This record gives sequence, C-alpha cells and structure tokens, in this order.
Amino acid sequence: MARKWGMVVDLDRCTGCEACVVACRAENNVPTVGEDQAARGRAIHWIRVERYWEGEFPDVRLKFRPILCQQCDSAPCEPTCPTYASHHTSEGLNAQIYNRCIGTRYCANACPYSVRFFNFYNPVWDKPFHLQLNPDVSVREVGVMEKCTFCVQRIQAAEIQADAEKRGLKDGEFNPACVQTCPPKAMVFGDLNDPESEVARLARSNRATKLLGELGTKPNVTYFEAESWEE
Amino acid sequence: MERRNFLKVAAITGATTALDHCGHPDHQLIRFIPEEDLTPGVAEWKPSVCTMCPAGCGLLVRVMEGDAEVVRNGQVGLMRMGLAKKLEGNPNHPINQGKLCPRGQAGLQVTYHPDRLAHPLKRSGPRGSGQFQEISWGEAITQLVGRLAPLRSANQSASLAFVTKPIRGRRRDLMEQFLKAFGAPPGISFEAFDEAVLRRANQLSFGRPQMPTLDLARTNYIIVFGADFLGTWNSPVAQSVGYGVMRQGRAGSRGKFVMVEPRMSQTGANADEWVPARMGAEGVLALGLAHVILNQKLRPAGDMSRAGSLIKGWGEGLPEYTPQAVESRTGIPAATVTRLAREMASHAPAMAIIGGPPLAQTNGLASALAVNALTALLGSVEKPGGLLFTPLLSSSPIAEEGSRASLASFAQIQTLLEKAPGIQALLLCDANPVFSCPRSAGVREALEKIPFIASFGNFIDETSVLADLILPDHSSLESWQDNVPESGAPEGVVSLAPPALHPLHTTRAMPDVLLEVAHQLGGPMATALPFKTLEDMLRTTYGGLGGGKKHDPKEDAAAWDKIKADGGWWSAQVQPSAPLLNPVSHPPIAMTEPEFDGAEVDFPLHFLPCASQMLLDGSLAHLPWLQETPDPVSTVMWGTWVEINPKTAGQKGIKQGDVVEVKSQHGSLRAPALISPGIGPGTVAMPVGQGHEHFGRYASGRGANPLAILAPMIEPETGALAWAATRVKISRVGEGRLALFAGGLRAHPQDEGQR
Amino acid sequence: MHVVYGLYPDPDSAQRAFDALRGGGEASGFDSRRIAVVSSEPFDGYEFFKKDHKTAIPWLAVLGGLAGGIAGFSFAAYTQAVYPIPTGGMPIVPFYADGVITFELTMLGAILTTLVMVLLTARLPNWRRRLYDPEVSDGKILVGLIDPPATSRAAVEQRLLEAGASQLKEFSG
Amino acid sequence: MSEKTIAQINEDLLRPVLQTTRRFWIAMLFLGSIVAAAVGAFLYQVWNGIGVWGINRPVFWAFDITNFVFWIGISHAGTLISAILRIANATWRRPVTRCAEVITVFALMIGGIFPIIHLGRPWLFFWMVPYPSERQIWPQLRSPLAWDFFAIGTYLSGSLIFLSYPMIPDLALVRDKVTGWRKKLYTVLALGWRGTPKQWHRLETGMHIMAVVIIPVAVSVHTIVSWDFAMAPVPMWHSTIFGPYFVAGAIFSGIAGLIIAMAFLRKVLGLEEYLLPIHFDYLGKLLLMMCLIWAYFVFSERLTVWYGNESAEMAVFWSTQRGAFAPMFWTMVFCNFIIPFPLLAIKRIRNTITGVVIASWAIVVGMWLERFLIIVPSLSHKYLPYAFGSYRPTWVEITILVGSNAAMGLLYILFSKFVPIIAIWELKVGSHKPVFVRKQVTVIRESGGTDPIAAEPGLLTTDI
Repeated sequence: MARKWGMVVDLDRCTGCEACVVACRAENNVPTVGEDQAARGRAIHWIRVERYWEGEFPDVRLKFRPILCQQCDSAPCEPTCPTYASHHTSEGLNAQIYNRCIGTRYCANACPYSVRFFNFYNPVWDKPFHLQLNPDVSVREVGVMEKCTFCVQRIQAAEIQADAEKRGLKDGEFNPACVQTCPPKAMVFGDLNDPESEVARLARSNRATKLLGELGTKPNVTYFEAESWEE
Repeated sequence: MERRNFLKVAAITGATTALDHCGHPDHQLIRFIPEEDLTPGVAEWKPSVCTMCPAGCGLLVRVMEGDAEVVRNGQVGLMRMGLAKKLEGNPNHPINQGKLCPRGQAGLQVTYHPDRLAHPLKRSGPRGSGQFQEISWGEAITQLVGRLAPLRSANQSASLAFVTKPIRGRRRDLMEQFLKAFGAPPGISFEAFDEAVLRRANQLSFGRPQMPTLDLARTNYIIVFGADFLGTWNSPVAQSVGYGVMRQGRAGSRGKFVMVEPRMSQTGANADEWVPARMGAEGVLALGLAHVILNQKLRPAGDMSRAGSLIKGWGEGLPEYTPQAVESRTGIPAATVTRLAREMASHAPAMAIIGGPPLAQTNGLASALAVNALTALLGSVEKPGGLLFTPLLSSSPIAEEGSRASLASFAQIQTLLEKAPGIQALLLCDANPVFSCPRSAGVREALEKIPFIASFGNFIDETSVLADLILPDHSSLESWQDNVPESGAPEGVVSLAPPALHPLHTTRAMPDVLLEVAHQLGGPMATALPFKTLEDMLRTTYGGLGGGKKHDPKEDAAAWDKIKADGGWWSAQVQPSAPLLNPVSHPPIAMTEPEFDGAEVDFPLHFLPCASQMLLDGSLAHLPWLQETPDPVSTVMWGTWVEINPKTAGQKGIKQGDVVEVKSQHGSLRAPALISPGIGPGTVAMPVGQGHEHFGRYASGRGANPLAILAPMIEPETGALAWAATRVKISRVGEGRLALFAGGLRAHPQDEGQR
Repeated sequence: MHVVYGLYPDPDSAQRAFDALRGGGEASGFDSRRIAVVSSEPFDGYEFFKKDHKTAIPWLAVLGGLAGGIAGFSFAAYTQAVYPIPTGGMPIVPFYADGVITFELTMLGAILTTLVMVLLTARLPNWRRRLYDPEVSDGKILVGLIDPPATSRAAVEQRLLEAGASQLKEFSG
Repeated sequence: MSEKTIAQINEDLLRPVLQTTRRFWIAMLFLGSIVAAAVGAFLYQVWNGIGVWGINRPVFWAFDITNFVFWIGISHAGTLISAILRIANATWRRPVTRCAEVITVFALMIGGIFPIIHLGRPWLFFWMVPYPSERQIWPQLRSPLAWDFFAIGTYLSGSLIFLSYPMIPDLALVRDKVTGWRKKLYTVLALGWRGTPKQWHRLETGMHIMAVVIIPVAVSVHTIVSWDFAMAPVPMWHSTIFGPYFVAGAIFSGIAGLIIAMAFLRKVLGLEEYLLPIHFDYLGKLLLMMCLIWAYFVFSERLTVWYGNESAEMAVFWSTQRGAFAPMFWTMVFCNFIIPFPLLAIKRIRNTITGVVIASWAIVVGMWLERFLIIVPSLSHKYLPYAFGSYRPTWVEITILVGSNAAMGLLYILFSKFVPIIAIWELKVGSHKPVFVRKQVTVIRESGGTDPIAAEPGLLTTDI
C-alpha cells in the first residue's frame, strides 16, 4: 500500500517556543520580508504557533496551537487551482508546483487553515545569506503560492536511500524540520498506512481530534488537546 | 526591487545551488583551489556546539559543497567549500538530546551574516563614529602587542581589563591564564540577565554556586517563581525535553506546573495554574507555602536543612507567614496559598524553582533563599524529580568557576567603571555593556575615556563601536568549541567539537590570537601559555577523557578522535569533583520588602523588562530569522512593544498600536502599545532586545531598549542589577504601528458581536 | 442576369407591382422566384415579402447544440481520464463539475451553428456587384423582374409603372 | 413619431457617425489619458510584483475580483434584457436594444481582463487556456476559474454575434450614405447586404434563436462567477443562494448601467426624440422589480446566517453589521434600496428621467460596494481568528478601478462614433406599426393630462 504521511501534534506537550517556526524557515528557504511587509500581513511562516487568550486578568489563560498545512485528503485548495499547480500526491501530500503556479491565490482563499503563503515580491537574501540556502529546496519567485510540504525533500531523500539499500523505511528514520527540532517532542511524524508506526498508533488514540474537522477536509494532521491537572 | 535583485533571484530560482548568477560579476571571479574535498550534493553532518546562549547544547551541522565568494590573501575569488545548510540538535548529546530552540536554529545566520566583520579593522574616524579601515592580521597583532607590552614594562599590567560575554571551558581558562600571566585582574563576564543572585543563593543553601538542573521528567509537581524555564532561562532545551515527559511522557501521571509571575510569559502560558503575585513578593509566597507545610506537618519537619536555617524564623515555623499575612503582602488569596501548599506536599517529588524577575529585586537573594528552603523542605534537593546539580569536571576548577560565577555582571562593570580612569587598555569579546546597562550607569562615557580598546567580536555593536582595534573572531561553526555545561544534564558533560567549516572570511579564533600575542610578549607569558593553538590546549585538557586510566597515547588518540566525532564527552560515572563546599556561614536572612525607584504617586506603574524569546537580551537582534519570528505571546515581529493591561490603557486612552512614552526617573522611551490581558493593571512590561544603535542593518535603529531607562537599583549582597525594581509612568504620544502576526486575540469570534 | 425594376415609395405600391408581375390580366404571370425584391426594412405581413421563408435553421441549431455538448463533455472527461491526477479520494471525472463545461459548450455549439447557417443561407458575405439601388436606403422598395422575356418586355414595364414606380431602371450583371 | 420620414430618421441617427464634434475629441483625450494611467499602473505592478497592491494574507482578493464581478454584472444589462424583450416582442425595446447590447460586449471585455491582471504572474494567463502544451500544462476543469473561462468565452462570443447581426443593415445604410475611405470601410463591414426578403428573414430567424440561447448563457455566466466564491469553504461564501443572488444583482446593476448610458447618449447625441421618457419609465419599472428582488436576497442571506449562528460566519456577519465594514454595508443598503426604492416606486418621479437616473447612479455605486462586501469581510474573517486580517487599497488598485470605468466610456463613445447607436432599421419597422403608437396613447390616458409624456412633442401628433 502506498504511504500516507501524517502528523500528530500533542498540544499538552507544546510549549509555544517556536523552534519549529525557525527550523522550517532554515530548512525550506522561506524568505524574510522585513518589517514593513510583515506589518502589511505578508510575512511567510509555513508553520506558525497560534495563541489564543481566554478570560481576563488575573484568571487568564493562554493556549498555543502549532498550525501547518494539514495535508487534507479532500483539500479545498486542490480543485480550485486552474493549472494543477496545487495537487495531490500519491503519498497524500497537498503539493504545490511552484513553476506551474500563476498566482490566482484562489487556493489560499479556499484553505480554511490559512496556511498558504504568497510571494508578493521577489524574495531577497542579502549576500552572503544566500550561501545557507538549502539546495534541495527551490526558491520561490514573485507571484507564486508556497506552503508546507512536510519537508518532501527529506521524504524523497529517505525513500531513495531506503530503495538503494533495498529495504523499507523505518518508522521515525527521518522527520520534517519542525518535528526534528521540537524540544518537548510535541510532534510525531510518520506513515499513517503503516499500522505499526507511532503516528498511526497515536492517531487511533481517544485524544485524537482534527482541526476544523467539521468542514470535511479530512486532515492528516491530528491534534491532541491540552489536558488539565487532576489530583 | 531593483533589476539586479530581480536577476539574482531569478537565477537562484532556476539553479539548484544558489550561486550561479547569470550576468553577475561572480563569473569574472577567479577560482581558488578548494581547501577541503567534499562530494558534490552529499550532505555531511558535522558536530559542533551552540554558542547562542551558555547552555552548551550539542549541534550537528549539515555541510554541503557550494561556491562562496571569499578573499584569500588579498585576492577576491570563488572557492568551492563546505557551507552550513542547517543546524540540528545532536541526538546523543545529554543536554539537548537532538533538540534545538529557535535561537539555536538561527545560529546559522551568524556565520553568513552580511554585516559580519570579514577582516581586522582599525579605527579611522573619531571614537564611536563607526569609521574603520581594513588592516592585515600582522599589523593588527603588532598593534595589540605594541599597546600591551609597554603596560607590562611600566608595570601597569593591572591596568588591563578584559570584558567578555559569558564563555565557559577552555576559552575562558585560556583568557584567565593570559590575564594572570600578564598580571591583570581576572576577566569580567558580562550579560544583561546574569544569574549571580541564584548562584549565590544555591551556594548558600546547597553549597553549589551553580545553576540547578531540573529533573522535570520525574517530577510530579513544580512551582516556578518567575523563571522562564521553557523559554530563555538556564538550559531551556533540556528543560523543555523534560517538560514534555512530565506532561505526556509517563502513563497516567501528568505532573502539575504552577507559575508565579507578574506578566504571562510563554512559559507561564503552559502552567496548569497561573498565579500573578505582587512584584517582589514571591519570596513571601514561598515562605507562606513553607509555613502551611511546616505547621500542618505535611512534610517530615525533622531535618532542619541548611537551606531552612538561612531563613529567619524557620525554626519557629515562620509565624509571620500565615496565609492571611501572605494574602495581604502578595495579593494571593489565603485559600490558594493553603491549597497549593497541600498539593505540593502531597505530590512528591515536588520542587520549587526561582529565576528572572523575582531575583531582579532588591530582595532577590532573600526570595531565592526562601524558595530554596521550600524545595529543601519538599525534600527534592539532589533527588530524582527534584533539583540536581550537574557534576562539573575537575578540568574546570569548580571553586574558581563558582566564586567567579556568583560575581554579578553589573557589580563587576561598576568596579570597572570606578577604576576606568586608571585603565590603559580594554579587551572586549562580544560583551555589550553599553547596550545592556542602564544609561544612568554611564558605561559609555567611562569607556570612551579608556585610551585603548580592542574587540574580538565579529559584529560592530554599541560597545565595540568604541574600539580602536577590531580582531574579528571566527564564527562558532568555524572554530574549535568547548563548553562545560553548568546545568541541563544529570551527568558530567563536556561539549566539544572541531571546526565544522573552513573560515569564510579573513578572521581568526580569539584564543589563537591571545596565544600569538602571549608568544610575542614573550617571557613569563610565553611560558604560561605554551600552547600553539586552542586545539593543543583542548587536547591536553580533554585528550585523556574516556581513555584508559594509565594514559596510553594510542588509546588516548582513539579517545580523542571519538570525542571529536561525538561532539563531546559525557559520562554518568563522573562524580561531583569537588564535594559540597564547606558551608559558607551566613546569618539568617529576613524577607525584606522590595524597594522600588520612583515614588508611587509620580510613577504609578511597575516596569518589567523581560528577556525576549527570540532576541534574548538583544545579543541576537541582528538575525533576521529571529526578528521575523513572531513573539509567542504578543506575536510582534521586528519591533518592541509596551505591554499594558486593558484597564490601564483605557484610563490613559491608549489603543492598540498607539505610541506611548514610558518615563522613569532616569530617562524615557517611546514604543507602540500592546493591550494584553496577560499583565496586571499595576505593571507595564517591555521585551529586551531591540533599540540597538549599532548592530548591523537588521537591528540598528529599531524599537527601544527598556534597559536604558532603568534605575541603578541593586541587590545589595551580590551587587546584581535589580532590573525589575524601577517604577514608570506612561502617556499616549500618538498613532503608531505594530507588526503583529496574529489577527484575532481570542478563539470564539461570535462573542464580539453578541455583547 | 438582367433585371428590370421600379422603385416604390411604400409597401402597398410594392405589393401592387408584385401582384401585377405575378399575373392576372391577359399576359400569363411570372413565377415569384423570378421577381426580385429589395427593401430597407422587413415588411412582414405583405405578401411580396413572404418569399422563401422556409428554413431548418432552428433544428440545425439544436443539432449544433447537441454536438457542442457531447464535444464538451468528452473533452473534459477524456482529458481527466487519460491523465488521472490523484485527488485524495475525490472522483477523477467529476460529473457535476464537467456538467458546467458541457452546458457552456452546448450553448456555444448552438450559437455558432446558427451564425454559420444564417450567413450561408443569406449568402453573406458577398461583395460582388449584385442587384441593388442606393435609393433603397431612403425607404424606396425595389421590385423587378429577372430576365424579362423580350416578347412581353413592354407589358412588364407598363405594369411596373402602373403599380406606381416613378421611373424604371435596369440592372445587368 | 412616424411623422418623421425615413429620410429624417436616417439624418438624425446618422449624424453622430457622419460628423465629428470638438466635444468628441475632448472626451477621447480625457478618457484616453485616464485609461493610459491605468495601463501604466498595471505595468508598474507587473514590474514590481503584485505587492504594490493592498492585498495581503488573508485578504488575497479585493478590488481586483470586486471589479471583475461588478463588470460582469453590468454586462447583464444588454444582451439579457434585449433578448428577453425580443422574445416578449416588446416593441418599445427597438431604440434601446443596441445601446444595451454594446454595454454587454464592452463590460464583458473589461470584466474579463481583471482575472488576468489580478494574477501573481499575469504573463502566464494563457496557462488557463486548454491548448496542447509541450510542458503538458492543462487546465484543471474542476476549478471554477476554468469554468469562468468557458462561460465568459461563450457569453462574449454570443453577445458579439447578437450585437453584430442586426448591425449589418445599418452598416449597409451607412455604406450608401458615405464616400471615400469610409465608403470602402463600410462596404466591407456591410458584407454586401442588400435587403432581399430572404436576408431579412434569415436575420430575424437568427436573432430569435440567439435570443433563446443567450438567456440561459447569461444566467449561467453570473451563476458561475458566484461559484468562484460558493465553491470555497469560506464563511458566508459557501452558500447555495449565491447563484440566483448574483444573477439578480447583475441584472439590477446592469439595468442601472443601461439607464445611465441611455441618458448620456440622449443628451450628447441629441436623441431626445428617440429615447423617450417612456423608455426610462419602463426600464425604471424593471429596475424597481430587481431592487425588490435584490433586497429579498440580501435579507434572506443575512437571516439564514444569523439564524444558523455558526461561529465563523457570525464573525463575518457582525463585521458587516456593526464591525469595521458596517459603514460600507449600510451605505450599500442606502444606495441599493433606501434611495432607489422611493424614486422608482413613485410614478411621478419614475416618469422623470432625472429621477430614474439618480436611482441608477446610486445603484451602480451600491452594487460595487456589495461585491466588495461579499469578498473582503469573508476573507478577513476565516475560520481561525489568529489568521484574521484587514485590507486597505493602494493607489495602484484605485487607478485601475477608475481606469476600467474610463475604458467603458471610451469604448462606448468610440462605438457610437462608428455605428448608429440606435438600430435604424428596427426603428423604421416600428414607425409603421400602429401598435407602438396605441401603447403611447394608452399611457397618456392612464397618466392624465399633466403627465410629462403628454408634453413630449411628436407623441400626441401620431397617426392612429
């Protein structure tokens, strides 16, 4: 059976430190846009940590929720793209072909999770920052949509390696940048079609919830809500 | 964007390696013979040590071949060399266990920063003008020697001072040995948020002048007084890993986490219970809890621990700290105090830790001792699930380390300032006291008078801009690194790694420069520092580690290679080298009320500067990745803000984003307002980190620096800056702008309409 | 072709001329296919205007529509079927979505068929010199006889004049 | 009316084509320069990137798509109206049809441009066209944007044909009246039309079929435009009412646009005796009906949302009712209902051209706001409040909006310069048919002596 990549995020572990955010930026050549553009709502973060306030001081709470592309099975973004730039891969990813994107931005409107980001200008890396760019990830041009790929370059590298060694992939053999760096280990990544994998095991847990599942997007990212302490 | 960039990016887009620019001058550049051989397209993972903060996490650097524009002996050209593409935690490292914090992830940008100094400089304009001219290393070192030699001959050697950011391990020792041999006073380790008070308290309470290691993975209950232990405090990655286990890593037993702090921090957001105590009253709360536990005999009161004995009235069961008394002094309901005390007593192992704002009060030490006493009462010192102390290897003399550590940065700087008129030469290494000390302390003015200043830092900042001579260091990835972490792991650890990269620029490792200078100074200096390079020094120190007892050279060589490959050495066998120090005798301390600068009538609000999750104390403000990462709580990017409670804001007619003026007795600043429910009406908070004048293109002239307007209040015993002891008043100035990443504040939008 | 015609100021006189040419009187009349009529506006309701009104264009339009619809659906469905792109469980050939394309192309088919058929049957465009008189555009109605037989030429001319033409004109080409 | 001889009709209606006034050149210059500015703004956007617009995350669409929907809406004036009137054989339509159909064609062209210039990489717009590409680029036919391509394509070609068919006899007429290069030009354009009974008959058959076919196409076009929104799971977009809602809105704004255009022509080309108050009165009645239908749709849309009380939708709802977008929302209600309803409902006012025209202007503005309020509040309040946003246009977007209006004026004036803007032959037909005149008289009777129409010259003197 083909692989189906999925993730479980345990909000009870997540501390909101945003290591995932910077790790993603470093791995995927995500450009910085500068203060002015950021203030205009054009900052690009393939993964973000949402924070929601509850109550008023002093009985106030603050909840974190890391949100990245949910890699939906029935993804609203895919059928909206008139050029197939946004499409579904055989391993269940919502892929974006940057070179095919003509920038209708329709997919970003259709995405209920607002995890698609647009290059309003050409990205710039002041020399020699460009020396750090990851050669496995293409840099996106002005006018194209970009998004979380579950670090597809790592997936492919691992698959090629495994094939070369004539073996299957081991669970947890590799991870997307965000999962890899997460200090409290709040994220688990793996193949949902492998019932033995940890992610598949967790996804079956009774703590499992889907973000905006009621919209019928069938996300492949599962959230474990934060728990409260009982004696 | 102008056409050049367009071309550049267009080219980058097409190319797999980011470097063939069509029609770009690069094509006319000559090519150098590579200094290393790498397989094209194959990534190598090389060990290194993170230097973004002193925690000493182990790194793996993803190195891939690429073409870089470099200067080699005066000639610009292209070199095919190993380039760092990504940093990841070293999975085998006991401190960070393969994980990294956002700041560690951004460490890459230091090496490839456009504003990084590429070669030695000497001042060409007036001091502070930031005008420098390029010089050769030969000339640079001759100049340095030329300045230092006369001091020794004129036995003014005591008039040499060395200020560094906190560095550990051999670099540090080398520096100290250099100074000792030279005859100068010990170096000054400076940081904005130093932990001198806590080290001092731990020395008094537990005989360990050291930051604690928290065994979160096994604790059932933790009450935290101010310490941002999941963000910026102590060893955040190690603590976060442990926290994860405490939450969901153990079937069935989810530990409780109570946070006591005046303003909701990223760490506080994760607490099961968030307790906003009055500023400076945290110690009182701790003693209140102890009172309940003692009087209700919730814990075997039998052992009268040293920690307890330091607190006045402990023996009598702290009569002054009844829950009611505590309620009136802290603002925490008596019922809550009692409940918390019961909970923590009945959920062993339980621990109480303190850090950050509570220690930055005039009564900081007392508060720390109070919390230590509470932990001791809970019986969690050096016990599983409690406070541990990482064994420090004999190679780093703990006594010295400790005594030095518990000297407060601010106290040291102030003594430096007093002596400033007599000081002939000052050496700097990445320390930025001009930025990090209150303006009222007059650091800049004092330093300007020093005849000669040399800096090893590889960026121009507010302090190094005053330098006459700049000898830029390698980036941490380009040089040998070693660190003997003070906390973060239950076992003895040495983080050590060879350079992961060849130097991009014409820079030199600071230790090697010192050694070279020592040799040129000759005489006793040369004999005191026999090593050629830092590498020699490291090898002689750590070479034996893990080798056999009887030092057989072959075994040692193998062990050394292993250490280099592993990125360090660690072993559970290591026992605390020095046993508990002989108790430093100290009279019992009474919990005094905190003092604040500024009368409440004129300056009604407490002012709370807090370490920024991304920019730390400002030393990372030059990294665009961190500038553009939203603050976890405020979601502000690229800026400072003043955090104000809606009530307070309402009274002053301040709306989100309005520019407000914050005025203390010692100065004022302006920044946009952020209306936040996470802070009390009596307090305003500001993140430290922005407000740089000189710190590269991304940080300079951005935001405001709260440290600048602080009063020079100190914790009397350690002389540490009481940076949370200033009162301010605020007023609206006009419209402003905040670069917020978040739109909405709360989760359920329909409420807003139905009110 | 040779035409003798008169220009009539109003439909009634034009009708008289038409009747006169069609017959009655002593000379045998002419078949209406040999009578040329040109006007600057349609005169539905007048007999002289009722010539060649039979046409299958509406039915052809329906056929064209059907053709367009079939083309549209097969175009959409075929391209989707031969190059199937994973949809994460959604249909490769989405019936309703393709319905939209089908509908539009049905209509386009009908429209284009109508256009072509109308132009063909109305012999448009055709820039060659043909029977016409500029005065038509001032409201005059042209009625004339194509290739009048030399024998009854005079009779024809007289009838046209009687019907009310101011003077007679000839066209040959 | 028919006391005007054929010659007079010719003379009156050909005047604009035959003689060029100074006013014409001034208008050309004025509108032309605005259009040039808009083109400049677009090139500036292409060179720098679409960041020069005010759009952002999450408001990825704003003025661009608003203008698109607005112009497609305006396009529903012509073809649809005139088709309906043809089928209903409402003879009063005769002077109106062509100016209406022209609006359709030009509005479609302008509207159709926006989906192209709003692209992040406009130079690649042709990737939406199904053509055999060696890079195997093929449109995704499940995408409503691809549907747009087909729908607008069909509607535009249909409308072009629908407009140009009945132009042929008039072009032939011009051909006979002009000399020199014009003669050559119009000879070609007239396709050698003569006016034989067969040609006339085929022309009318063709028009009848076209009228039948074009109506469902027009309906489908705006329905599909509405599906650009309704197909996306965005609060208050994902709604079944959108199809009819948009079609109604389209016809509503379309008629308003038509009325404005007619009033303009009437004054500028001195067509007072052809575009009569009666026409404005009838169109006013249509407009009144659409006004009520529109209000009904808006109300039922809001009511169902409010009753559903689904949190994400309520965020959008309240933002328009009392939040940031409330001022615009209530302005829209004012422009689309509160102003026009009385103006159109009170016969006395409806019968004054001014009254109807004022109502129309209000409606055109209101409908633009309506499109904006459908797009932006929803996008700025999607499901996750953390990702809420706001929007403020830049000079580039504003210039392009103004430019699109100027372009409409420009094309319209140019057209009326080359083709009689009133279908002359249809008018002539009308001038014979007493039916038309009887209608007039009945109107006069209903409305009584003081009726402004009674005062209109050339009406009381009609031959019955």
